[in-house]
Amino acid sequence: MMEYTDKVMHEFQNPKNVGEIPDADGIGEVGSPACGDIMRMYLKISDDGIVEDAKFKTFGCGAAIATSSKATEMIKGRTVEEAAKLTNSEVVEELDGLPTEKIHCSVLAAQAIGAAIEDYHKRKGDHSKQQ
Amino acid sequence: MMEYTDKVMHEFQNPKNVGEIPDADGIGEVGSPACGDIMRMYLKISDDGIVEDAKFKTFGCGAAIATSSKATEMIKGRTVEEAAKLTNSEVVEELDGLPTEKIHCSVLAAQAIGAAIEDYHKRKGDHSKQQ
Amino acid sequence: MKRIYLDNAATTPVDERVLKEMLPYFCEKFGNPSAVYTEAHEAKFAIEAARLQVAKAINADPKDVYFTSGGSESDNWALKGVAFKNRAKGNHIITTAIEHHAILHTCEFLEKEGFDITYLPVDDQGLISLDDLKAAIRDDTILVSVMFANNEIGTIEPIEAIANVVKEKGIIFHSDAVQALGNIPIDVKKLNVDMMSFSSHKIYGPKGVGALYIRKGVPIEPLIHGGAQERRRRASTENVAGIVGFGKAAEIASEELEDNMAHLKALRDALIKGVLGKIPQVRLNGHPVKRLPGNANFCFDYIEGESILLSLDLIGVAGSSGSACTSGSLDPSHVLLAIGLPAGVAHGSLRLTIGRHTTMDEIHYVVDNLVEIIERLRKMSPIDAQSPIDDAVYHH
Amino acid sequence: MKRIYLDNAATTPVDERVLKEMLPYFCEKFGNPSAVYTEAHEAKFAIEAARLQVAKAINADPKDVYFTSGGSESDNWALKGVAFKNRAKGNHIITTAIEHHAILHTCEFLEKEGFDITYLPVDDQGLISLDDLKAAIRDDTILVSVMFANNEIGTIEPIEAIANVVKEKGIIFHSDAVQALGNIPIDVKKLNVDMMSFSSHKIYGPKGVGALYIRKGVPIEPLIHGGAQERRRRASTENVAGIVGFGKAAEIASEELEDNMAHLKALRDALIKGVLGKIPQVRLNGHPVKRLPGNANFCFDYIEGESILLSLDLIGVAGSSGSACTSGSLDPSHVLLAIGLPAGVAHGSLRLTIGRHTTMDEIHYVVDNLVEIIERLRKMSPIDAQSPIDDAVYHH
Ligand SMILES: Cc1ncc(COP(=O)(O)O)c(C=O)c1O
Ligand SMILES: Cc1ncc(COP(=O)(O)O)c(C=O)c1O
Repeated sequence: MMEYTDKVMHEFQNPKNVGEIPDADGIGEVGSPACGDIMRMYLKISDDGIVEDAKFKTFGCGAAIATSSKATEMIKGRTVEEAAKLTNSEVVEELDGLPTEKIHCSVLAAQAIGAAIEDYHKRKGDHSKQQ
Repeated sequence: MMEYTDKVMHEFQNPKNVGEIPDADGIGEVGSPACGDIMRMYLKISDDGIVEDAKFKTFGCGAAIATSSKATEMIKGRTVEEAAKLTNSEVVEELDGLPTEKIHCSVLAAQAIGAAIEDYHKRKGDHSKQQ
Repeated sequence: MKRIYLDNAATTPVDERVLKEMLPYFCEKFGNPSAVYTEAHEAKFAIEAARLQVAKAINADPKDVYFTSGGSESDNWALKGVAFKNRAKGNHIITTAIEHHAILHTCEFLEKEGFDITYLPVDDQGLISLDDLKAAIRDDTILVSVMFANNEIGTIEPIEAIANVVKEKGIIFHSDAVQALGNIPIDVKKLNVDMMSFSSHKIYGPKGVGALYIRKGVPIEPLIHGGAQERRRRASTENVAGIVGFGKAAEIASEELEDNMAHLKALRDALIKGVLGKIPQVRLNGHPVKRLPGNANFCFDYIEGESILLSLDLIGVAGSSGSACTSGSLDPSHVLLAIGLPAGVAHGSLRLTIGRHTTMDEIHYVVDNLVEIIERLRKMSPIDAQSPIDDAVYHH
Repeated sequence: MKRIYLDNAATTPVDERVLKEMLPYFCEKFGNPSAVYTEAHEAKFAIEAARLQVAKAINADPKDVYFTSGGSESDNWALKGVAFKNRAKGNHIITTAIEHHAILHTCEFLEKEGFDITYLPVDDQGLISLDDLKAAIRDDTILVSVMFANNEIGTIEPIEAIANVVKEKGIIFHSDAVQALGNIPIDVKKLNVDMMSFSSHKIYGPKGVGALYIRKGVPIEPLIHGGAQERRRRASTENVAGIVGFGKAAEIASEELEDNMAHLKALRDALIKGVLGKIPQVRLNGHPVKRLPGNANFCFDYIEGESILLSLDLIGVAGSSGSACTSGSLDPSHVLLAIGLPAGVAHGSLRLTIGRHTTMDEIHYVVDNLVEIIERLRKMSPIDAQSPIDDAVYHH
């Protein structure tokens, strides 16, 4: 089943941005251990709304870890608005694809980023951006 | 299915007593083409009741032909009474056995001899011996 | 004594090219295709490559090819799978009187389970009639199964025409193509079938592997429930080496199909001409033209089939017969009875099926020797043209 | 990198001695075992010799051994065959919550067909209770099926005691012994079972072949209807090479059973000791003593199984997991849930199964590397002893 691409395996073996950001501006968490996947996403966002840093912690399969890593890479330097638009298919594409059964694991990364951004808006009191 | 013994194959290849006896003292026939086996048995019986000659014609499988041949060999020189007692298991034994599915073919030889002896008694008017 | 093998409809030797492909999958590339690790991938890729090979040979979408343990399993699966899954829609199934036992005995089982089966008759050459089929179709008919080519008499049914009749009524159509694969062209899309059964060992592949083509969307219950293999439709750790062998065999069969057909036909026609020309009181069973290129099936009056086979075996020739004595049952071939032969005649049948390796010299040898064998056995027989015996049952 | 294969419960490589026996049956001795001619006899003899080898390995009468296409088919056949044949007597079947999917999904199918199934629970070590069994038996119970040894956690059920309870009530008893064969002694007579399933590829034989032991007199319907093979109980041209391979594998397995068990146990115990001793927050699943000699199954808290497997694969080690992500389903192993593990923990399971070819060096290599892998993955995990997360479902 696990016919991962070389890029997925590389990302799994060398994940970027693992860890926590102690003074994060937004933290998002999705999934549950019962489902076999949890992702916690930490974002550091500059005053002008740029994602300066992103870190993750993931409990999950190879696809979950690889997409967490890749997604954090992809949003760094983006504006919050652009980061919020990241879709799982963009992440999957960057990884040269995922086995069909694994697509559902890849949606978590984008969801976790969305949740972290939501948290960021909430903290800022920016209610208009809350979903 | 046809794991015949060497003796059966030898008998099938070199059947003894094939043919007819034009002035036979008794003729017996059993089986039917629908069942895949017919045996016709001809007996020549001396005045003192000894089987002097036996010949057969058989429509049937290897086991039918081999048992016809062997059975005619076995009764030659026997008294009619002894010949009538020939059982199919004796014939099968002489052939070193038959596959289980083929045992039913071997009963025909003894039956055909029985029918020929019955015919002999009938012709002699010896009704006490009729079955 | 070099043996002459003329029972290619029963089974064929594995082609050396096929065995070569299989060998690495026993001791080295033995991984479980469903697993995560490296060993698993090579096994999985090998299976998918084989699926593609089989799919190409029958012009199917590879996703519609499911591997099984052989033709019998494919037949059982097609019938029981559709029957159990579609019971709510109806319980009537139509098939023919000349199907392989894998179909007929499955139907008998389904009868016990409450299904109603119609067995279409065939004419004296083994063909079903489209009118009979149309007349048999009912509102509660859920499945029609008609074989592509008959294994005994070689008759080829008009599958495309049959499929069109069946599909027009929205009924699922299955065809047992075990004898057709590798011997006549197969295009599942053109033929318009929903399901088709295949077996590897009939086309110089290994025994114990086969396939069922299931067109996407056909509602079917698994026959072997369990693990998630074969897209969750056929459980069990895949027979990787066997599947690889079947794939290669299918590839060769379709690449060499035309040459093979020409070769088989030339030899078959020589065999039929020789036997009909040199031996009296013999008939050819099956259709004269619409027949498998490698199939010849004769009835020799007044003698029994097994004794012909044994005599042939003694001179190095392997053939088969519809005689009861070779079928493990007391009745002669249901196919020969279905084309109207009396039981007594059916017992005297001989099937010789030509294969890729058969030569014209072998055919000549067989014809010449058959003349003597038939003569010798007829001399032993109590029946002949002068004193025929009808089908009455005598003392036993 | 030399690979280290620790998934022997999933499948095993074919033993070289086994392949050697099989080879002549592909291209040369390819005859159809049911035919009349010489080629057929060698095939038939080979099958009967293999039947004897399998029978000897389990102390059965050879006539009671029926060859199938694998463990799944054997399981399907045992359950459906008895269910359909004995419906008039009753429609209740008892099995356990930890059976292989070949049993459980067959039961689900039978439920749709109107049968009533009781799934016995197991304790936290995977054992069923005889009292539960006794309480579950009803007047309309026609079949009980309890596996001999579990494929995931390795727990060995008390089959003889179970059989005695079941047989006393005159009920048919089946046991899936796919994992037991070659790993623990099997004596079908002493165990008093009516039916038992086996699979060749678990004992260094080829894939795609197995057997069902059916004690004489057990009323059972075929699963694959058709030709007269296997004493009319399992149709299809026999997989001769596969059967020959299975026979040889069974012979070797029973001849080398004691040595093999000692070897497996020594390595397994070293593995378990190493893992439990060097890695914190880990548990051993299954029974500490009543377990297969080659089976080790762990749960590592806070991490997921597939990521462990991938990490192991990258250092050359093949293992398996009950994680949903490796099972093709969304739920983690039903066996781990049945022994009471929360789903979150069950996702973090790792099964390492030792085989004939495993060495102590390999075990040490695995233990040492596993320490690092687990540490690394835990560092990535959002959960730990300080901030555990319970099984609530979050945003998705
Ligand atoms: C306990 C058990 N039963 C049945 C099976 C199915 O065997 P197979 O894959 O040969 O069909 C397996 C292995 O997959 C098993 O471990
Ligand atoms: C027409 C037909 N269907 C089904 C089968 C069964 O195939 P297998 O022996 O592979 O199960 C055969 C051959 O035996 C056949 O000729």
